[in-house]
Amino acid sequence: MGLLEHRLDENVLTTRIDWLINWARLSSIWPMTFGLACCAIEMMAVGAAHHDMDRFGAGAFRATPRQADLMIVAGTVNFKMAERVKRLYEQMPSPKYVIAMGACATGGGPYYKYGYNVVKGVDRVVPVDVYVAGCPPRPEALLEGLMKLQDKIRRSAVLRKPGLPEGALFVPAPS
Amino acid sequence: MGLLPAPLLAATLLGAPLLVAGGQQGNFVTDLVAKLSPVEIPWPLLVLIGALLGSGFFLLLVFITPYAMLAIWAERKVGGHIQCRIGPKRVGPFGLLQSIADAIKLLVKEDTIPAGADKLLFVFAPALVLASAIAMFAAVPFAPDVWFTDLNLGVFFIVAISSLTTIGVIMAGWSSANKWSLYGAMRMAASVISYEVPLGISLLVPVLVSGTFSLREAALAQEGWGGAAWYLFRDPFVLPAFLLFYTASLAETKRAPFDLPEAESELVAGFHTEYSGMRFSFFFLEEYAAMFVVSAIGALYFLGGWAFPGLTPLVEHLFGRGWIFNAVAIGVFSAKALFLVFVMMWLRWTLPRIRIDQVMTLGYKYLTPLSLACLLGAAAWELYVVPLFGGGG
Amino acid sequence: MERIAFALFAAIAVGGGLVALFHRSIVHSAFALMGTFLGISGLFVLLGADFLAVVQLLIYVGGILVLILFGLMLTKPDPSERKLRRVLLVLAAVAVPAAILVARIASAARWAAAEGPLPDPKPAAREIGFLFLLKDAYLIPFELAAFLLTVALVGAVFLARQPHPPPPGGEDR
Amino acid sequence: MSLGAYLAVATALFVLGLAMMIARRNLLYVLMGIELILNAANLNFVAFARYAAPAGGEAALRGQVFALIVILLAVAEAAVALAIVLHAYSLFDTVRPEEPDLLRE
Repeated sequence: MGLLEHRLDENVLTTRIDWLINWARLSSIWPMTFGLACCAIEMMAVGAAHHDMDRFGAGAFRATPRQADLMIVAGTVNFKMAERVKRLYEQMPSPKYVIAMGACATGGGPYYKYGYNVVKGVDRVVPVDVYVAGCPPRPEALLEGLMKLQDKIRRSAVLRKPGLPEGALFVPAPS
Repeated sequence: MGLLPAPLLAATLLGAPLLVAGGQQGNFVTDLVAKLSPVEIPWPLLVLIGALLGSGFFLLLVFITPYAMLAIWAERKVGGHIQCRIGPKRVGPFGLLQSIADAIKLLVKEDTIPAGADKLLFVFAPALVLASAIAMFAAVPFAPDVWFTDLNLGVFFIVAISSLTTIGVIMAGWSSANKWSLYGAMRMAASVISYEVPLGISLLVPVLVSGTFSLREAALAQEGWGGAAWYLFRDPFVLPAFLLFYTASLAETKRAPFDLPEAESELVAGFHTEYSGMRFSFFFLEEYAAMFVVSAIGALYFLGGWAFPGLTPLVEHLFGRGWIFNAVAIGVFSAKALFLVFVMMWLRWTLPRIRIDQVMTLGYKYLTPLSLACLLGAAAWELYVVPLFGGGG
Repeated sequence: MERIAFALFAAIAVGGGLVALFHRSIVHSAFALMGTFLGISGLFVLLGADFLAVVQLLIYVGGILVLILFGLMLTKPDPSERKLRRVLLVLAAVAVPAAILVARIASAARWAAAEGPLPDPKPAAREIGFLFLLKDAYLIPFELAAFLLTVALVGAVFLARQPHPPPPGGEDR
Repeated sequence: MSLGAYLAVATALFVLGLAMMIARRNLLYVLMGIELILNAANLNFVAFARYAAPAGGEAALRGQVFALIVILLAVAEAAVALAIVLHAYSLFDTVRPEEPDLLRE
């Protein structure tokens, strides 16, 4: 999409094409097989029978970053691991999305104060689209994070000139 | 442009058989070109046009892509239900539009070529793989009068063309400049070389029985009121030959439990690790096209082709062998082939992947001798037992 | 039309051979050889040898080329071995005499070759099968070929499976 | 097409194969050159058979039968040659054809 991206004014044609492309993207978010810590267990639960992420077309876990659209950073990011996370993110072809799952990935979590080895939030390494709170989050929370991501994709501009930049979205922890 | 070489290559591959087999009767594509053209085109030119321009695109657009999309949706749905899930359901009714969404997404996704990759081969490999899939598809007859090219060497041609896929896979694995890709490619080469032997030998059993390589003629020979004319029931050696063929074809099409070339727990994604977007979808397309082609061979050569006990003879009796019969034949044949495809999916979601040495052991120590025994047995049966019943080839 | 097809296949075959001869990387050479095999397969089709064309595809592309690629992956190639000068010299040294020889033969010999458009060829697979199995035709070469293949298979397995002995004449090398 | 055209293609392939065998310093190139030469010979066989007996029949198939047997020989040759190349590589750690020269000493 390189040549046309963000070059065209808004009219019926571009909005419809944008709608189609966005629909395709949000309907088939292939996540990367990638788990760091205890949150990964909950992520697996989202893929498994009870919650079934595949209902939204997001169940095709790809082992290689080249074919993935979504990186779910599920767990504590060590400094040692951060390099790898960044490399994997850079290996993904755009458009690519990141969900920071759980307290550790969002902001260091319980390791915030004394965890000398923990990155205080994966957004210091890669740009994050959706933060999901919880320690670890319930599978439902990750599902809502996925839907928030779908909302975000739905509103993004592909051929149109982009509007205001959108901030990251946030799934609050259940009170 | 990764898309450009595919049709060119497919045209070359397809051109050769069509030039010969088109014969004076022409085929699907040439007929279409002749009908659409305002001026009369001389026949040889027509065949060339049909071969060079039409077939590749036509097959790709009208047959392979929709079929592969449906099969991918079915794969996810079948997998879901086997795992007590639901599978895609939000994208369109029953998630039917899932594959379309996937395809559009892959089309507009960034197309990466790794810095260390061999650019030329990296771009050429998926095209080669896709072209061989198209060429394989071209030799499959769908009904007595619906086919692209009725080769008198049909099944032999398909087996030969499927070896081009291997070359494409090795090319992909080598040019990616990635060890896992190379490992996957070499595993693919090893397993294909070893499984081509039992595949070919077990296919020789129905060839021996029918006396022809042509898939269409073999299917025509199996028509009849009951299912008794099916080669599967002809003698006690065809059923094991069918099972051997099916097992070997699983390895040929890189399906579980033989999907070592893309084992994600060991090799990231095998030979297509570095492929993204459209090029990756070419490999996907090829896999599903190959699944359909081997299932079609199984259906046509072992399971009676488009004959179904009671149904097709009835239709023939009522309406003759017109287009109604052909339509029913397409339906019956597709149902059989798609059932075999479904069994492939069923096996994939049920069986664990086996190790590469187990794959080799199975191929060389068990499948090859067994298929040889089947071939010998079938030959002996035709020679000594069939004359007892007064039959004859 | 046959002319176009011939030109296409001949170009693929000879072009593939040229690339295979001149390319710096041996893997590229092997893949270019695939073009040659495909082109020759097409030429066989034009010559009416459809069975042979498919056999060519199956054996050369699916068998021998994969074997060669296997060999390439298992050995360490020497990327600096291609000397363009040497290749060109050898090519000239081989091509010029060959061209002269062929031209002289072509001008001198009078063989009973048909000219002009030939009748359409007939499918050959069944006839070849009969030829191979009839006693007074090619049964003995056929059996010998089968025997040879068995021997070659056993020999190749034997060569490949031998545990590697220390290099003969060990220390003084 | 005339017979000459096929012969020209076959000659070109033969020359390329021979040059490849001589000029490139790798045992696998030698193997590839042999395959090219065999292919050129096959093309000649089939072309001559086709043009000598255009009407078909046993004479027209003789060339094809010859070519088939050549292909069979090529298979056997490739399998054994590859085994030898791999063995030589494991013994001498090189694929250059001129380096294994133990018999010379």
